[in-house]
Amino acid sequence: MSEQINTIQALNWALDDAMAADTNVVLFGEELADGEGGGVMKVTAGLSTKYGARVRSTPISEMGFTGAAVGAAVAGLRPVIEIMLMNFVAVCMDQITNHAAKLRFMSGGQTHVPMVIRTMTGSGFQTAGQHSDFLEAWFCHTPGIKVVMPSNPADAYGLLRASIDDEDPVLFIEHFPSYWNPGEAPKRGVSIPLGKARRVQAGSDVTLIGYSRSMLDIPVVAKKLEAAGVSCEIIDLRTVSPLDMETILTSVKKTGRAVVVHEAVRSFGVGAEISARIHESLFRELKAPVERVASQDCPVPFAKQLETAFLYSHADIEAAVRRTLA
Amino acid sequence: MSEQINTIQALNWALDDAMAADTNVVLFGEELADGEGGGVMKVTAGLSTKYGARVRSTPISEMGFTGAAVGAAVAGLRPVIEIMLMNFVAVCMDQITNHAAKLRFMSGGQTHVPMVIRTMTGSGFQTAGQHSDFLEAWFCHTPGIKVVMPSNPADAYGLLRASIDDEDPVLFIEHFPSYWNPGEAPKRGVSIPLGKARRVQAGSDVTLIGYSRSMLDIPVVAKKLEAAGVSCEIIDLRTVSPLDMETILTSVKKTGRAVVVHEAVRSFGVGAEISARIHESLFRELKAPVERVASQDCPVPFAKQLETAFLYSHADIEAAVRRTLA
Amino acid sequence: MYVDPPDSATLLSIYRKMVQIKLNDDRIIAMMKAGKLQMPYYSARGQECIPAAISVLLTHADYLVTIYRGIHDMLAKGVPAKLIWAELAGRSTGACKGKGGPMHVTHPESGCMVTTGVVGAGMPIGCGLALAAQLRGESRVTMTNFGDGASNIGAFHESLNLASVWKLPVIFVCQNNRYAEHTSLAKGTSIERISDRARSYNIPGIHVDGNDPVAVYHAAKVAIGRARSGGGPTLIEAMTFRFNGHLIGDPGEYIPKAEYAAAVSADPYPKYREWLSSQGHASAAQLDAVEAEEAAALEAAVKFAFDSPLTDASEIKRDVFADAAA
Amino acid sequence: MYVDPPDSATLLSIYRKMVQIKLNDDRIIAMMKAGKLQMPYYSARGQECIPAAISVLLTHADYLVTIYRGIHDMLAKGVPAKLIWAELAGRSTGACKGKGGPMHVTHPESGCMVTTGVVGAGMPIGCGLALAAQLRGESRVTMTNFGDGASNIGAFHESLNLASVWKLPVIFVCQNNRYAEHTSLAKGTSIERISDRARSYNIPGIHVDGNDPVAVYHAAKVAIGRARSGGGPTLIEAMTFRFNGHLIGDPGEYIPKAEYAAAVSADPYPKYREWLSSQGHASAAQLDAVEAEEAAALEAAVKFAFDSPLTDASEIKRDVFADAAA
Ligand SMILES: Cc1ncc(C[n+]2csc(CCOP(=O)(O)OP(=O)(O)O)c2C)c(N)n1
Ligand SMILES: Cc1ncc(C[n+]2csc(CCOP(=O)(O)OP(=O)(O)O)c2C)c(N)n1
Ligand SMILES: [Mg+2]
Ligand SMILES: [Mg+2]
Repeated sequence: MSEQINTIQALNWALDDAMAADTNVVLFGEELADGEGGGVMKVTAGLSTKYGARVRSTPISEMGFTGAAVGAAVAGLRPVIEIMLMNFVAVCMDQITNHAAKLRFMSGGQTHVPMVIRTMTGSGFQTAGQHSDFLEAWFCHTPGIKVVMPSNPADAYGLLRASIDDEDPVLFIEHFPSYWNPGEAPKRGVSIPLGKARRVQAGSDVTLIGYSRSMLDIPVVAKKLEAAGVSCEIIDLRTVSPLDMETILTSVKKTGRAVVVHEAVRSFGVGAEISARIHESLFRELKAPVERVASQDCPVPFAKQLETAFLYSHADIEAAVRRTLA
Repeated sequence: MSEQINTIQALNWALDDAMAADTNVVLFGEELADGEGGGVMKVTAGLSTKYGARVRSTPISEMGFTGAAVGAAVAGLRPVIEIMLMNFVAVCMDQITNHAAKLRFMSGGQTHVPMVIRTMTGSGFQTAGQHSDFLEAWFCHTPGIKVVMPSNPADAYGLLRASIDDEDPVLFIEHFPSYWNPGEAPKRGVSIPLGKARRVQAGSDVTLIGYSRSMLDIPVVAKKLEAAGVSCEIIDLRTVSPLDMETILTSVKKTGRAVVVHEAVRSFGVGAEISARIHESLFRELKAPVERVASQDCPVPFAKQLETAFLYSHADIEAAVRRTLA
Repeated sequence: MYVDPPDSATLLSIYRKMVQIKLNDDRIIAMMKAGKLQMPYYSARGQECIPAAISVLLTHADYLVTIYRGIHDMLAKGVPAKLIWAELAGRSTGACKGKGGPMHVTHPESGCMVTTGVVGAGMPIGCGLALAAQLRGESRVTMTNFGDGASNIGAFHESLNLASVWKLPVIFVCQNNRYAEHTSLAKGTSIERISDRARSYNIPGIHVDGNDPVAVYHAAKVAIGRARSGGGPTLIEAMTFRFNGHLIGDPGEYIPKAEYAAAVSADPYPKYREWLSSQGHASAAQLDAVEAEEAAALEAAVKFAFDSPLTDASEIKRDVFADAAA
Repeated sequence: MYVDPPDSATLLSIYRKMVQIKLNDDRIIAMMKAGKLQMPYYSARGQECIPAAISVLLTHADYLVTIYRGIHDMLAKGVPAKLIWAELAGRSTGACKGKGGPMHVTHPESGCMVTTGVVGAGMPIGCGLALAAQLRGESRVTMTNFGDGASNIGAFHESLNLASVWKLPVIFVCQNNRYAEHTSLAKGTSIERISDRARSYNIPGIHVDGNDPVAVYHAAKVAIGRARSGGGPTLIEAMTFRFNGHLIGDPGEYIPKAEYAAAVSADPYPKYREWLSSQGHASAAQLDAVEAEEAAALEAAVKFAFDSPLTDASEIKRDVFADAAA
């Protein structure tokens, strides 16, 4: 078995390598510097000691420091900022959606905003309604910003490197409940291109499409289904916006069936766009309607048993696959 | 012809009648009081003179006054606030999505937030990238808040009355470029129930689904198609979330074809959810994939010719219908 | 310290609240360590006397808005401990039926209206509760609590300005424990005394030793009196310390050892007990009795919680909207 | 007034900028009335001397962030008038190819980095531009302009705090024209002098007569000198008035007649001309020449714009991302 590391380590490597490679890369966010512990999850541990003033802890001012990242990016730096948890993007949406995402277009291409917004989220730790949401759909619906969502340590490394190198703003969404899961170590220095999905596993009966947390669940269910004679093709989107429709459609054209799985609530989520596009492109080829598996349409509840009921289950994925085969 | 009024008048009546009917109704927002002109578009003209301190102009503090509305609603008032233009919701998302939408659930039903957020938007006046966006999809993807989008003066009246009477937060999105268009006057005192779409016209070949601005365009195209022998059924959603799937599915079951039209950008928009749901429910009955007609995936440009190119055209709607018939 | 104390009965009421808060906190941490409770828990050990001293001046009719670090505030205000315990344990008898958890405990009967996990977000909401009281001519006041770090976020600014312009009966209580997560006051906050920021809004700012319940009592009395009599808002900054880090599990490496030791030696809890008895406000026997009573009450609360049934998973379908299906 | 003036050449440079701004403003309004330009236009007539006096202290290397009411700031900073005119006219030769419009004019060559239509949003961005300069050891400063109303929004607070904590080389210039849309200073702002808010951030605040170019010049000189030498940020409040309402079409009913008359009689434009000649800083002939030159330059700019081709509709596909298809 190859070297195993976790996502925290992978992200730390990516930031470290990016800062070493390009002095324009700067980091800021709450608690990021070593004096403040190197990040609440230690993702940035050691970096301020190594890179000095290029790594800064900020006041609790998401609007202020997100806007500062926009300005710094316009001036040619490559800021990588951290919004501690995804729900807090709600206090600084304006800088992200009205500014970062639009300045290239509104300036007619004279300026651009090569910044990365790292943020974390996910249910499972009973952090309840204001600390668990997946809100990627908001940003996918915002032209001018890319949305990247890795599902394992190696992808976290390669996608973060590519995001930092990208000439446009990237929202980089990490699933923190799996931060400590070990996975294959990345090859340092190698980026994974944005906008390209990864076919994780080939199969012939149905295409399972996921990203971030759902890539922890899909392979488990696929294995079970495999044993029952159902051959699953698995696609990890990696970049959620813009969508890699070529990879998706090539697969679904072959299997004739698709199930999309995400942790975000179902209604008006990313699954809807993927479903709509597949139907639009492969209406005649589909053997069954595209299925969506997602969380319940409610805020994330606190109590463990409720939190579990909120999130889709493996049984939900399996049932969806079976519906496509019926 | 019955009495004709415009949407500004209709909204003013709705607010006036609601305030007269229930002393808990209070209004605040920038420039709403008569000393400040009764609203930038005069929607609230005369109301502060009539109702005194229940109508207040605020500082430019959307986070502050939206949060104040949340608190006032928790205390039992029924605040109706105005966010001057929809893009500015980005500075106060947290109060809307993390608080207004969630407090009922997070408190286990002990409190609730009967507030209405009125806001305006729409391209056509060359207000460019930060003053024209339709962002309803963000809120549709947020459990706990309803999204209401009237398309004519009478609906504006009846839906606003119902929104104010609703026990939960409602985002009420007005299309200001058509504020001055005359339409049939509402019957004062009569609400239009939330969550129910309106079948505007019966037809047999295809179902055209729209809301807000697209209801200005759909009937024009339908008339043209009618002349060419295509019978269109038209549905005005009125409430965009929660969706009235019963009305939509009943219609599409009959016609076997559907086209959704909205001004918001196409990708990850409301049209995706409607398309996904129709396919999920009526996969075998559909004669063609559901079509989506929407704006281009870019920020709203300034120059007239670009703004026109950004928005869908009547020809786009017609072409989509013809594709479903092909 | 302890200058111009109120009557002994009041002093003893304050002590009783401090005892209750401390015992509950100790017990929650013990239960977490024993694996009986799982959650992110932000202990307020060290900050007890602030809400204890303020709350003896309030009734259940007065409103409270607090934060994730708020169980001390809730208990002081009168939220029954058993409802909090059942909430933490995810029981159907919990204040919020287990849907909110520690960061969102709500109990309108005792005036605990909103608890938020978003830094700063409670302040605008507090303005709204105060606005409701003002418009209805009620004499109740609203206390809205937050930390030192929260004084750097936009919502603080907008709220204090709005409260001043509208002369709202709200008291902003900054419990300055010198750290915001791992960030020291000096690193995130550009001014030495947060109470001095009141000047920017033309309202009174009071700086008080939060380890001195008598001083806090007097500061609160002035502010509450002003609010009740229509004099508008006040900002109170109470200097304090939190002994158990940001949340349970935080080793507190970022706190200089000497600073921590000095804070512990200034622990207001044992100091106040000693003073009460040395000054003859209460006999040792009386104080022992208070402690025994509160310990017994705590046991009853814990027993109530763990004897209650877990909230049923179907609850996730309820309380999203008023009319949600059961 | 006019105390301790700089040399005549500088005084004349300021005058030239004032002339240019005024002529451009007059002409834009005339073209709108003639139906040759269509847009929301926020005239800065009355505020000319603020950016005129500041800009003579800056070079193109210094950064500017301004707002929708910002064409005076841009011209003073050196954005070529012809690029602005072509932008307003939606031409391919416009500064932003017609994609931004008046609210988003950008021209990095002259240091005009970002123009925003969202109140307050420019301030955090200004911090970021200043941060880039600081990290790179450059001596350039960032001017970030906004209005009196903007001092009540959260972004103001977060920016000033962040700039102070990080000692950023940024100057916050509040052009206090006494109104925010239709809301008077007293109605929305809880403090008399916005410059006094600087104390909350432990930075200098300067209150200056914005009708006195010499006073503005001196205030800016101090602030710019401080920023360039690593002394950190300054807040400047320059008192002024806007004669043409909030935007063209605003009848200004909310402005007391006496206040308006007093402001017009204090119009800095004719006053400054008179003073220049009466004090012998320039002869009437010299001033006439400046006016004639600027009038001719304006004609050339207008001609350039209207002789240029309209931006092609295909431009909406470009500049969304770096790699957008042409
Ligand atoms: C808008 C927002 N940003 C960041 C956080 C993460 N966070 C939770 S508590 C906290 C520190 C708050 O410090 P302070 O206001 O001093 O309160 P204390 O925790 O010390 O009581 C932070 C940054 C949050 N909850 N909300
Ligand atoms: C966040 C936000 N809220 C509201 C508006 C609408 N709006 C545009 S200009 C303006 C008034 C701003 O006043 P001030 O800051 O004094 O600047 P001035 O226009 O007087 O130059 C308002 C409320 C906006 N653009 N952004
Ligand atoms: Mg603190
Ligand atoms: Mg102004």
